Amino acid sequence: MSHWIIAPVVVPALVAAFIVLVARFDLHLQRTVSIAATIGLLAIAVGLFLLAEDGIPRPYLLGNWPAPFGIVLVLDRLSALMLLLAQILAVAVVLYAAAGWDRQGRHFHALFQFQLMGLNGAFLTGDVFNLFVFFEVLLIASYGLFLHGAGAARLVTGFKYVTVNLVASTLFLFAVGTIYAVTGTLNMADLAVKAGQVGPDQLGLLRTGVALLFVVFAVKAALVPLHLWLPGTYGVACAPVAALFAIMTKVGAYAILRVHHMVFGGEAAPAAGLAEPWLVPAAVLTLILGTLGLLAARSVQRLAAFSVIASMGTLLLVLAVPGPDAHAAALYYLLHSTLAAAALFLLADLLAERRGSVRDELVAAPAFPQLDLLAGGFLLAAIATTGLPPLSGFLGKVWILDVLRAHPVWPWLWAAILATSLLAVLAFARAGSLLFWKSTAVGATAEADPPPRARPALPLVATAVLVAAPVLLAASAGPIARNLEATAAQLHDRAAYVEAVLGPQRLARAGEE
Amino acid sequence: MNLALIALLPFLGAVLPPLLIRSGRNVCALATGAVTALALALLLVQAPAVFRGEVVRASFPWLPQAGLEASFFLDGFGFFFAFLILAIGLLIVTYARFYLSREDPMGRFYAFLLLFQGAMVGIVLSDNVLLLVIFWELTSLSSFLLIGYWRHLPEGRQGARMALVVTGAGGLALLAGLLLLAQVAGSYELTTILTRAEAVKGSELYLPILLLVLAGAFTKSAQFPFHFWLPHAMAAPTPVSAYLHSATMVKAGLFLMGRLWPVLSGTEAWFLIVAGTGLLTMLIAAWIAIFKDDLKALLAFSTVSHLGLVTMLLGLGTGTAALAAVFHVLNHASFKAALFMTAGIVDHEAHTRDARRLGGLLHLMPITGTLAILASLSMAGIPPLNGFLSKELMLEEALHTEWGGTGRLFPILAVLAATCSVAYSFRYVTHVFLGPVRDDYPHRPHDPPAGMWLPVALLVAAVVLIGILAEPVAGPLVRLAAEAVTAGAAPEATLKLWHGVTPALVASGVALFAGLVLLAAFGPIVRLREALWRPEAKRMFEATVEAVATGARAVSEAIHDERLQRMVAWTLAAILAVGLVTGWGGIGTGERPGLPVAPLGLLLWAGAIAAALAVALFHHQRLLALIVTSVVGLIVSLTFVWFSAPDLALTQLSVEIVTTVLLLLALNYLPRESPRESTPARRGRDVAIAAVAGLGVTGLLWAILTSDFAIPTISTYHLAESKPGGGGTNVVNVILVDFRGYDTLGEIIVLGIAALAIFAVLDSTFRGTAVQRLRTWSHEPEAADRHPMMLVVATRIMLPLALMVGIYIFFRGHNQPGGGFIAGLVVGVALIVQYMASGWAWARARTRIDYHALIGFGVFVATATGVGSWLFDRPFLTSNYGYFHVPLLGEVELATAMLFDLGVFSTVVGVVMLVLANMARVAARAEPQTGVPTAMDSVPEPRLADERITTTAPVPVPERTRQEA
Amino acid sequence: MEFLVASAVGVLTAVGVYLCLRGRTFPVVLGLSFLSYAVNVFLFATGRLVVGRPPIIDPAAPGYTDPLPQALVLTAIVISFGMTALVVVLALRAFLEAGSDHVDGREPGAEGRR
Amino acid sequence: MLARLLPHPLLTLLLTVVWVLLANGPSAGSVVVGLVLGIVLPLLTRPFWPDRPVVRAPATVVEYALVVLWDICVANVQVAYLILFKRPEELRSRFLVVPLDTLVPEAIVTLAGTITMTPGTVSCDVSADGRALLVHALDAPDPEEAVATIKRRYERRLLEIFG
Amino acid sequence: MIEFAVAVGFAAVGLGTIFCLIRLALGPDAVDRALALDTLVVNAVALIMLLGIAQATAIHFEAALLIAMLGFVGTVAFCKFMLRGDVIE
Amino acid sequence: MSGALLPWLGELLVTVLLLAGSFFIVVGSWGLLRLPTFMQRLHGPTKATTLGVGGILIASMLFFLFTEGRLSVHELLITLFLFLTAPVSAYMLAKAHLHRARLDEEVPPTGRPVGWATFDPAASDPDPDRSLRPDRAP
Ligand code: NA
Ligand code: NA
Repeated sequence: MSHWIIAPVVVPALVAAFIVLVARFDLHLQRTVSIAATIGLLAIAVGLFLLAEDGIPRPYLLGNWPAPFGIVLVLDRLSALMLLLAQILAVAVVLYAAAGWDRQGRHFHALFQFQLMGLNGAFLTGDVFNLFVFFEVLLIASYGLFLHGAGAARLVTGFKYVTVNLVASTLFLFAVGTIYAVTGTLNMADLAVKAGQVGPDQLGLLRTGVALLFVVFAVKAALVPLHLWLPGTYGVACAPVAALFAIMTKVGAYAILRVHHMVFGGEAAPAAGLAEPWLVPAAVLTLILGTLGLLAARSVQRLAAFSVIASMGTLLLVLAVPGPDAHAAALYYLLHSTLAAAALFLLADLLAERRGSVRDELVAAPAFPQLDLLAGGFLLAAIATTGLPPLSGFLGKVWILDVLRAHPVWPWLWAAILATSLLAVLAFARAGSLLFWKSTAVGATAEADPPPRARPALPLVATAVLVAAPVLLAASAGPIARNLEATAAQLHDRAAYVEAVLGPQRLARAGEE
Repeated sequence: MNLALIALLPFLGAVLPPLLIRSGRNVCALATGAVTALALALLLVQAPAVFRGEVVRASFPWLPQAGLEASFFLDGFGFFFAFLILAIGLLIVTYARFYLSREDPMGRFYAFLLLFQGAMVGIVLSDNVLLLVIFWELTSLSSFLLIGYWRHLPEGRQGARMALVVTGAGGLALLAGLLLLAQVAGSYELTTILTRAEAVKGSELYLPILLLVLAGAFTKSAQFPFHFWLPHAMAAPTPVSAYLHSATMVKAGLFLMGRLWPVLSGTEAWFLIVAGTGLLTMLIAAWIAIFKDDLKALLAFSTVSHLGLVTMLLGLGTGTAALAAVFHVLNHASFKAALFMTAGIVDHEAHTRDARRLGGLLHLMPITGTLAILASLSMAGIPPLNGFLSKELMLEEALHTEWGGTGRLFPILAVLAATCSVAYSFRYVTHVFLGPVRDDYPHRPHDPPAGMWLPVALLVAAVVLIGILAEPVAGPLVRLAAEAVTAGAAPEATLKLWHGVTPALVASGVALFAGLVLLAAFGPIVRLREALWRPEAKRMFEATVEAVATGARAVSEAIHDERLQRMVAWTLAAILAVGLVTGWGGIGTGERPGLPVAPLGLLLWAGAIAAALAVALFHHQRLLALIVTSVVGLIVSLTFVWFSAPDLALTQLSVEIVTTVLLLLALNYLPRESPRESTPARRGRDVAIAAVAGLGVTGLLWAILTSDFAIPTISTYHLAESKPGGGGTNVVNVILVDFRGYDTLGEIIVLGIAALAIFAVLDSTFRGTAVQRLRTWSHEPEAADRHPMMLVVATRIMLPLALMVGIYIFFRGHNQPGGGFIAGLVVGVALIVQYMASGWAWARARTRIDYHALIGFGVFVATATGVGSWLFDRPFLTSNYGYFHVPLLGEVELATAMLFDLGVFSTVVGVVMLVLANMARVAARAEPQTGVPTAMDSVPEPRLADERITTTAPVPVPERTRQEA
Repeated sequence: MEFLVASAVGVLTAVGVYLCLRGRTFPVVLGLSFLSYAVNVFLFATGRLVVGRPPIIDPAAPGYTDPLPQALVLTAIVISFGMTALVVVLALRAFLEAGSDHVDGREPGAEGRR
Repeated sequence: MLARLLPHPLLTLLLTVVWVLLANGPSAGSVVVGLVLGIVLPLLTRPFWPDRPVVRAPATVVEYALVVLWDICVANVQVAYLILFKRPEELRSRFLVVPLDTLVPEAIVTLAGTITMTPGTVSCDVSADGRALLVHALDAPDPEEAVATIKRRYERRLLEIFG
Repeated sequence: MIEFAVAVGFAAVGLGTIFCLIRLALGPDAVDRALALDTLVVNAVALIMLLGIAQATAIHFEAALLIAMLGFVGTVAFCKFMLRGDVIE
Repeated sequence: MSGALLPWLGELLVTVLLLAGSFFIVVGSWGLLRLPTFMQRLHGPTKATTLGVGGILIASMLFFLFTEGRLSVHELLITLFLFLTAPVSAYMLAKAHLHRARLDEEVPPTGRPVGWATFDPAASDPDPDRSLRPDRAP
C-alpha cells in the first residue's frame, strides 16, 4: 500500500495548517511555502499518474479498516488524471496569485491549500459520504477564496453562491441518506455490488436517491437550470480564484462519471440510465445559454464565465452517452476546457490590470502596454475556447461529434454544437477586435501615464503555461487519447474496481488479526 | 515526410519575421521569401513523381480515436494548387516588401502571411478530411488577422469579423459534411473516400453531405448569397487582397468542389445547386462590379464573378468543364493577382483608388499602366490573353447546357455575365489609365520601384504566355490537375487560341460588343442602377449580427439576472422535478411495523411543527423568529435523546447555542425586521414549492422508515469492532475518530476554513464603505449597563466549571457520550459567556490563546496523528490504544484516537472563538467614538489587523478602593 | 412515531424551502438552518427510530441502534455549523457593504447597475 | 505563595467536588484528578476572576445554604398557592428596593441569586453604584417587612461570610 | 407506583410544555417569548431525567448536564441583545 | 422496573418526589401562562420549575440508588448548575423587560444618588471590573 496516495490530501492540509500556525504574519514565507508545496504536489500527482498507468485500481484503507467498513481512497487512472489536472492548474494559479493578488485579503495561501486538499480528496475518495465531506471542504475553501479581497459585488454574489451550494449540499445529504437506508453502505465499490441486490420494492427508493445525487452534481456542473449561480460567481471572483474555479464545475462532471457511470451505471445496476433522458435537453440548453451569454458578456471575465457554462454543456452532453468511448472524448474535452477557461480568466485579469479604469470591460479604450502579447494570448485562448482548429478545443469537439453519433438524436446535437461554435466565434471575434484592434484607434493614452509600475513576469508566465496547454493538448492528442481511452475503459470495468477494493484486502485484514 | 514539411514550413517559418524584423525590413522579407521559396522547392522536388501519375503520400498519427490523422497526399490537383499558392506567394512577399510603409509592423504581416500560406498549402495537401478542415479554418483565422491588419481601421475590423464569421460558419458546416462523408465512405482519408463514389451517392446522407460541403465551399469562395464578405475583406492591405482574395484562399472552395468532384458531382442535385449558384454569382457579381468606384471593390466583385464562373463549370459535371475550371483557376489567379497589385500601386502612388478621381495614369506610370491594361484585357476575355481561352471553354460548355427546361437560359445568362465582365474590365482600363492626365490627384503618381512592379510583370508575362502558348506552357499542368479532379477520365479539350468560328467565339464577340456599349452608356446606366433597389449586404449582415447579439443579450440578461430568489427557485424546482418523476410510483409505504405514538412525542411533534410554521409566518420579526427557531432546535435535540442518539443531542444543543449567539451578533447590524415585499402570487408560488418539497421529503422518509431492507448495514461491523478494534464503547465516537476519522478530519478542516474565511471577510470590514456605515449605524435605544453585575460574577464562577465539564466530556467521549467536538463546543460556549458578560476587549485581553494558532494546531495535530501511523507502516489514521496502570488513578486507557480528538477539540475551540471574537470586533469598531478611550481603539490598523490585540488593557485599572457612602 | 418524524421533517423542509425563497438575507439564513435541521433528522432517521438502545457498547444492552447515521449526522451538523457561520457573516458584510440586506444587494425597485 | 497557587481556595474545593460528582462518586483516582484540576483550572482562568473575595467564615456558608434550601422549599409551596388559587388582581405585586450594606460583588450576586431562587421574589437590577438591589415581589402585603427579612436572613450572613 | 409517578411526570412536563408553547405564541413581547423558551429548556431537563428513570439508564446524563449548564446562554444572549443590541461588546 | 429490590419506602420516596416535582413543573409553567404581567410571570418558571426539576433530579438519584444500588450523584451536579444559572436568566430577563417596557419611571427610586443600572448611564462603564465595583464614581 503506497502512502503516497493520501499525500495529495495530507500535504496541503499540513501546509495550510503550517501557514496558519507559523507563517501567518509573513506573506513572503506563505508564498514560498505555498508555491513549493504546490509544485511538490504536482510532482506527487505526476508520480501517482505514472503509478496508475498499470491499470490496477489501488485502494488505500484509511485507518487500516477493511473496506467497506472504513473509508477507502482509490487511486485509479481517472482519479490520477483529475489529480494531475488540478495540480497543473494549481501551479499556474499560485504563481499568478503570488505576484500580488494574495495581498488583497487575508489567508489566501491557506485557503488555497485547503481548496487543493478538498479537490484532491474529492477525486481520490471511494466513499460517497466522504465525497460529501470533501465537497464541503472544497466548497468552503472556494467561498473563502471567492470572497478574497471582498468588495460589495463579491460579498453580495458570495451570499448567493453560498446559498445555492448549501441547498445543494443539503440535497446531497438527503440523497446519501436515502442510498444508505436502502443499501446499508457508503463505500462506492460496495454500493456497486449492493445496488444489484436491492429488491424490487426498494428499487424506487434507490433510484430516487441516485437521481437526487445527480442533481447535486448537476448544480456543481452548472447544468441548466442549475447554472444560474455561475455567471455572477465566476464573473466577479478575483482572477486566480476564477481560474482555479475552472476545475470546480469539472468536479461535478467527475462525480457524475464516478458515481453515475461507474457505481450505479452499467448493465448490472438498477439505477442505470436514470439521468440520460434529462441530461440531453438540459445539456443542450446549457450549451445554448452559455453561448448566448458569450454574446451578451460585457467583460472578458464574464466571457470566460460563460465559456465555462458552454463547455459544461458540451461536456455533459457527452456524459449522456454511455460507454467508455464517449467518456474518453469527454475526458479530453474536460482537460481542454478546464485549462482553456483558466487561461481566459487570467488573461481577463492581465487586461484589467493594464486597461485602467475600464478594466476588462468590453469597451474601446486606449492602447495599453503589452497589447500585442496579450492579443496573442487572447487569440490562442479564444481559438481554444471556441473550438477552432488546430487547438485542443477543435480536436475535442471533433471527437465529441464522433462519439455523439451513438446518440439517437445526433443530428440535432451536432447542429447545436456547431451552431453554438459559430456564435462563440462571433462573440470572441467581437470581443477581440474591440479589445485589441479598436482600442488602438481610440488614440494614445490622453491621461498622464501613471508611473511605470514594475510588471512582474510571474503572472505572464503562469498565463503562458495555461495558454500553451491547449497547444500541447492538441500536439500530443494521440498519446493523451490513448491514455484517456484506457482511463474510460477502466472506469467502466466495474468488476475490477470492486475486486480491487473489496476483494483481497478483506482477506488481508482477517489474516493480520 | 516532405509533404508534411511543405505544409509545415510556412508555419515554422512564421516565427522568423517577428524575430527578424529587428534586423531590418529587407532581412525580414528575405526570410519570408526564403521560407516560401524553400517550400516551393520541396514541392517541385515532387513534381516528377506527380507528373508520372504517382500519388505521393505521408501520414502521421494524431487523434485516430476521432479519425484524425496528419496524412497528406499529393496528386495533380493538389500539386497544381500548391504550386499556385507558393509561386504567387513568392511574388506577393516581394511586392509587400515595398508596399508596406514604415509604420506598418512588417514582422506581424509576414508572420500572418506565412500562417495563411501554410494553411492554404495544408488544405490542398490534406489526405485526411479532418486535417483538411483544420487547415480550412486556419485560413479563415489567418485571413481574419490579415484583414484586420490595420487595426485602427473600422472597415478592417468589420471586414475581418464578417469574413471570419461567414467562412467560419462554412467551415463548421464543412466539418459536419466531411464527418458524414467519412462515415458513409468508411474512411477519413480522401484517397480512400474518392474511390467510394457509389457508396456516397447511393447513401441517404448524400444530400445532407452535399449541402454541408457546399455550404463550406460556397462561403469560402464567396458564392451567392454568401458573396458579401469578400468585398469588405478588401480593407486588408493590397498584397493580402491579391493573395488571399483573388489567387488563393477564395479558391479553396473551388478546390474543395474539385477535390470531391468524383464522389459528389454528376447528380441532379449537384448540377442544380453548384452550376446554378455559380451562374447566378457570376452574373450578379459582374453586374455589381461595373459600378464599383473603388478599384479594389471592383476587382473584388469581379473576383466573385469569376469564382462563380469556375463554380458553374464544376457544377456542369463534365470532364471538359472540369478542365476549363482548372484552367480558369490558373488564369484568373494570374491576371487577378496582377490587377490587385496594380490597384495597390495606384493606391500607393496616387493615394486614392477611387476610379472617379483617377484617369490618365498610363502617361504618368507607363509600366504599371501597361501591365494593368494587359491583365484587364485578359480579365475581359480578349485574345490572345489567357482569360480569353478559359472564357471560350466556359461559353462552349454553357452553350450546350440545359437548365430550367430549356437550353437557352443558361447560355444567355452566361453571355450576359461575360458582357458585364467586359464592361468592368474596360472600365478599369479607361477610367483609371486612359484619358487625359488630371491635375487633381491626391498625390501625383509615378511608377513604383521595380520591386513592386516586377511581380506584376511576371504575372502578366504568364498571362500573355499562357494565352499564346497555352498547351505547351500550361497544358500539362492543367491537364494533370483536371485528370485528378475527374479521377482519371481524360477531359476532351485542347487549350488553344483558335478553334475556328465556334458558337462560343460568336458569343464572346457579342459579349465584347455589348460590354463596350454598356461602358459607353455608363452614366445613364449608373443612374438606372441607383434607381433600383440594391440590397446592402454589409448592412444586412451587421444588422443580423447586431440583432443576434442584442437578442442574446436580452435573453441572457433576462435569464442571468443574478437574482438569488430565481436561482433558488429554479434549483428547487429542478430538484423536485427530478425527485418526483423518479420517485413517483416507485416509492411507497412498506410493511415494517412502527413504534407506537407516545403522547409526549405527539406534543413535541406539534410543538416543532407549530414553531416551524410560526417562523415561516412571522419571519419578518427577526428576533422573534430566532427565539422560536431555538424551540425547534431544542425539540430536535430532544428527538435525538429520545431515539438513542445522545452524542447527537449534545452536539445539536451546543451548536444551537453558538449559532444563536452568532445570529444575534449579526442581527445587531442588520435591520430588525424584514419588509413585507413579496407579492401574494410570489408567496403562493413559494408556498407551493415548499409544500411539494415538504411532502416529497415526508414521503421519502416515510417510505424509508416503513421499509424492511434485506441488506445488512455495514455498521454491524462497527458495533462488533468498536471495543476490540477501536478501543472504545461509544460506537459513534469510535466511528468519528477511528472508523471514519478521515471524515472528521475533513469536517474540522471545514470548520477551520470557515473560520479563516470569516476572519478574512470581516477583516475587510475596516476599510471602505462598511466602516462609514458602521459608524453611522443608528442603534435602537440601549440599556445603560454593558456588563450586568450578576452576569459578570456568575460567569467568573462558571468558566472554570465549564472547562472542567469540557475536560470531562472530552475524556469520556471514547466510551460514553461526548468527545472532542462537544468538549470544544462546551469550552467555546463558556468563553463566549465570558465575552458576553465582560465584553470583547476585556475578555480578549485575558485570553492568552491565539485562536488562529489554536485552529492551525488542531488541524496539525489531527493530521499529524494520522501521519504518525506511517511510522508503523500502517495507513493514514490507523489508531492504536493500550491500557496503562497509573498509581492512584488505576487503569487508564490511552488511544491515539484521543490525540486525534484533541486536534478536533482544539480546532473547534479556535473556530468558535475566532468567529465570535471577530464578529465582536466589528461591533467594537462600530461603537460611537465618544467618551473615554476604550480597548477597542487600540485595535491594530487594518493593514496588520489581526484578532490579536497588540496592546492589551490600555485602561489602567486602579487598585480596588473601598468607599463608604 | 415514524409518521410523526417523517411529517415533522417534511414541515421543517417546507419551512426551510419557503424561507430560502425570501428576499432578505436573514430569513434565508434561517431557512438554511431549517433545512439543516430537516436533513439532520432525516439522515439520522435512515438508521431507524429506536428507543432506549444507544450505540454504547454494554454487555447488558439488549441491542443497539445503527450508529453510522449518527456519526454521519454529527459530521453534517458540524459542517452545517461552519457553513451557517460563514453565511451569516456574509449576510452581515454584504449588508454593510451594499447598504441593503436584500439578497441581491440592492433594494427592489432601486436602479442597480449590473 | 499559597495565595498564588490557590487564588480561590473555595473554587478549588468546588471544582474538586464537581469532578468527583462528575466521576459519579469519590475514589482515589477521581479525588486526585479533581484536585489537580481544581488547582490548575483556577490558575488558568485567574485573569477572568481578578478579584479575590476573602471568605472569612466558612462555617456560615453551610448555615447559609441550609437556610436558603429551607426557604426555597417553604416558599415554593406559598408561591404555588398564590399561582394556583389567587386571582391575579388580588396579588400585591410590587418592586422592592433593598439597600445593600455589602460591597463585595460576589456577595451582592449571591444575595441576588438567593432572592431569585427563593420563591416570591426576583432580583431585577442593581443601582448604578451597586448599593441597592431592585427586587420584584409577587405578593408583598408589607414591603418593609419583606426587605427586612431579606436583609436579616440573607444579607447578614453574607456580610459575615464576605465581610 | 414509580411507573405511575413517571407517567404523571411525563404528563406534567407535557402540560408545562404546552403552557410554555402557548406563552410563546401569545407573547406579547419578545421578552415573554424568551422567558417561555427559558422555561422550555428547564422543562427539557426534567423530561430527559424522566426518560432516564423510565428507561432506567444514565445515558442521558450528559444531555441534561449540558442543558442545565449551557441552556441559560441562549436566554442571556437574547436578553443582552434586547438590552444592548450588541451581544458581545 | 424491578420493584423487588426496591424497598417500599424508597419507592414511596421516589414517587413522592416525582409527584412533587411534577406538581411544581406544572405550577411554574401555569404561572407563566396565567399571570397577567411579565414581572409576575417571571416568578413562576424561575422558581417552581427549578424546584420541580430539582425534585425530579433527587427522585432520579434515589431511584438509581434503590434500583441499582449505586449512588448517582450526577443529578446533584445538574441541580447545582440549574441553581447557578437560573437566577442569571431571571435577572437578565427582568432587565430586558425593564428596558423594553421603559419602566424607568415605574420602578421605585434607588434611594441612592444614582439610578438603576439598566437606566443610569453611570453604569455604562466599558470596563467590567470597574463597573462591578460598588460606589464607583459616576
Ligand atoms: Na465526523
Ligand atoms: Na463524540
